[in-house]
Amino acid sequence: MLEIVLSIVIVLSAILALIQKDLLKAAILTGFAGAALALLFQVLLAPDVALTQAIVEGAIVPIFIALAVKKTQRSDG
Amino acid sequence: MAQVQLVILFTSVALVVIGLYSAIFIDNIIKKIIGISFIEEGVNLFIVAIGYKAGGVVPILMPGMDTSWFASNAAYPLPFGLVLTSIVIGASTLAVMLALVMVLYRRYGTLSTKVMLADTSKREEYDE
Amino acid sequence: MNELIPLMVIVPLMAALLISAFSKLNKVTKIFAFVVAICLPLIPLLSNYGLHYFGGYEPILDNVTGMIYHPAITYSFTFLQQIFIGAVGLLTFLVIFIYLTKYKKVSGPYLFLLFLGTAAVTAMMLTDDIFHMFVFFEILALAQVGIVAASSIDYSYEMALKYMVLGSIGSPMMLLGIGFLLALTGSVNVTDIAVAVHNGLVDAASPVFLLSLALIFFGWLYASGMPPFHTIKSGIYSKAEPHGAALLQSFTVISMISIVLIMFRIYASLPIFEVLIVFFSILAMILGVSLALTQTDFRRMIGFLAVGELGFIGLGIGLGTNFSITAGLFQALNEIIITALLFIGFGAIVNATDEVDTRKLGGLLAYHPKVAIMLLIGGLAMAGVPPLSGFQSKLMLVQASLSCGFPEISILAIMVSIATFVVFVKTYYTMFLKPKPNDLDLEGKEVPKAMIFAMGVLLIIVILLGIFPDVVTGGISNFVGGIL
Amino acid sequence: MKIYDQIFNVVKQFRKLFSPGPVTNADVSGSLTAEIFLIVSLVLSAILLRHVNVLLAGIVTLILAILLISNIPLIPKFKIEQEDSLEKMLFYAIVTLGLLATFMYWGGNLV
Repeated sequence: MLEIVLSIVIVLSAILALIQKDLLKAAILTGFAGAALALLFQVLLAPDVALTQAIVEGAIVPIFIALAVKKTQRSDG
Repeated sequence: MAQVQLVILFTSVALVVIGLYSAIFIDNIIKKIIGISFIEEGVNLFIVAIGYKAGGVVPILMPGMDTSWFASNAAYPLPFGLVLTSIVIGASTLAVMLALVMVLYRRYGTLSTKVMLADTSKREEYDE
Repeated sequence: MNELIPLMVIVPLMAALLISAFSKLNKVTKIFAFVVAICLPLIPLLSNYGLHYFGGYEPILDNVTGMIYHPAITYSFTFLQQIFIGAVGLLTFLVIFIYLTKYKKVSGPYLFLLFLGTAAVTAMMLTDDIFHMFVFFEILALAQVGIVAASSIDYSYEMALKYMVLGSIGSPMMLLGIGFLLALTGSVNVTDIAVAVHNGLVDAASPVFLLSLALIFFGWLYASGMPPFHTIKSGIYSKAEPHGAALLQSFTVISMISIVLIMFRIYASLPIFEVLIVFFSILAMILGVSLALTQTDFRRMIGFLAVGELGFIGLGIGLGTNFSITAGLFQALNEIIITALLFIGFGAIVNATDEVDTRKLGGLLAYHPKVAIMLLIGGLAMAGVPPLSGFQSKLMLVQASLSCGFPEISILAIMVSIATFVVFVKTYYTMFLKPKPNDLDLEGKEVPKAMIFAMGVLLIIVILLGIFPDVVTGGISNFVGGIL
Repeated sequence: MKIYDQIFNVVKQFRKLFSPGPVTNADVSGSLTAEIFLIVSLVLSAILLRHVNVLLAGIVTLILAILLISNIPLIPKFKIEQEDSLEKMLFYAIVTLGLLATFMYWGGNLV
């Protein structure tokens, strides 16, 4: 049951990230998808992968994107 | 049960398709890069699902576990090791792409792919 | 001395890390880079053939099924690996020599990227583990992007970003294919997978197995710059510094043959595999050469020619006989050396004139006769004129396709050779023979001595391989007999 | 005379290919060579279909030859499709991926 909820969260936040007009929101939603993916890895019996995923995709990658957005422009267009 | 792996399969296919869609149809380069990184995440998810074993245990041999019981019940750890490497590679690729975008934004003042990454072979010749 | 086998990867990798850490000390960095660069071609020449198991985990015999499993990452070092790693090592040495003599103040990160790329292709060539190859393939892509972005040519950042975006579609697809293979066989060791496929443990006709071929094949297209990736590949050659481009094309050739040999060992029993390779090779030859004919930027022209020549290698491997694969691999070795010669030679012209458009050049023969003559011989070798090395490999390819019953492919190969010759003669005429335009200022600009030295070394290899091809083809033929 | 006029028009259209900047005779002859090379090599590789079916090879070769010759100049059209913009590169890469995967999954056993 948990995996179905997590899958829906991942796919929804991925789609939402791509239709945002505000790039900062897109970065946050990417982190959301990454963190949900990390939980899903935990469900799939891979705790070591889940730890790495939570740090890299859940925290570092959104920060990278947010930095890039800060250095460029925030609105899509 | 096998239902778990089916759900995972659909999720990873959805992520890959979202990524491929964004590669063609999204114009903003940062969103395009975010979308492309979803391809890599979908592939990682698929590879982790290979090692999953329904009703199994985490592949760490704790003290007091029977070895033969562990061998027949633990998940297959090789794909997990591969995905660890692959996650880090994906993050570093994304970082390099974003760094290049930051440099190019200073030159063009826009994030549109059509402007930033258009055909350059005509522009550079026969001025001056 | 099998201990030398991992050193081939470790030495450039450690050198890369040390140089980037101590790049503040200019003089020390220069001497250190030069010493390591000399070591690179020497290590494969001194090492013995053999296998190296990382961590010392020997293969395990399973008593129940009677099969052998490889738990460790295995490096196998044979004659084929020796000549290709030797060639790349020599090229790295020449490129680093050119770079060190060209600039007073060397850049640590750039040397880091050159050594990192060399380490990555060496590991790809040696390894027997498909995921290990993928990891180094990604590292190689990052190094290539760095080399392109570090050049001071206009629009190099754009080209680097385009290459990265395309790469981040191509390489996850390859990883997905590797994942399918892992799901089917439970192993990432190529020998184990090949044994499982040949013994019928994997259903070779199942759609999943075929899909894994399609995905790894797509990754291979991206790695080798076959269509649809020929535009980006020729683009990154033209946007890198000339000596960097010489190294980049050798990286492309090596990653191409190392991936295709692994694919060949796994999928050779499928007839569709050879059809796919021949189809894309013919497409690469036609598109590469016909686009090279219409270019006015001569770096771009060489880039497209390099892509077109890759088609010959693919053709040799796609025909699938011992003789044709030998011809294809021999062509790969020739292409590494000849294309490097052309890139360095045309780079010397860029250095001396600051001009890349053929329409603004002319009359260079009187000013740079040495470069002109060496470039002429290099171009003739690429087009396949006897007695140079390109002739030997192309003749072998034509014979191989005739003996396989495909005379059309022979005719096509000869036509592509002729078109290559036309491209080269046209460019050579407009650059060297046609009268000098009035506004072209050539006074006081010299070609660097190091570039002429590098071209001379490569030219000697081209002529020697043309006269004595048996030195190489015999050993390659033995290797091919082992994997067939 | 008609084919001569056609070729003359082809040469005129090459001017757009090399703009901005002058068009030299070497470039025009190179482009004409590319034109002929493209037609001949595509037709020649269509003959390879005879290993599948002789009749199919004949029909495809004839149709391809007529199509290609009646559509000259091909090189400007070809070059526009293979320029350096990321959009076109990505489009062709993903179309190739889709075709390759579809063909291999359902038709990989037909050969």
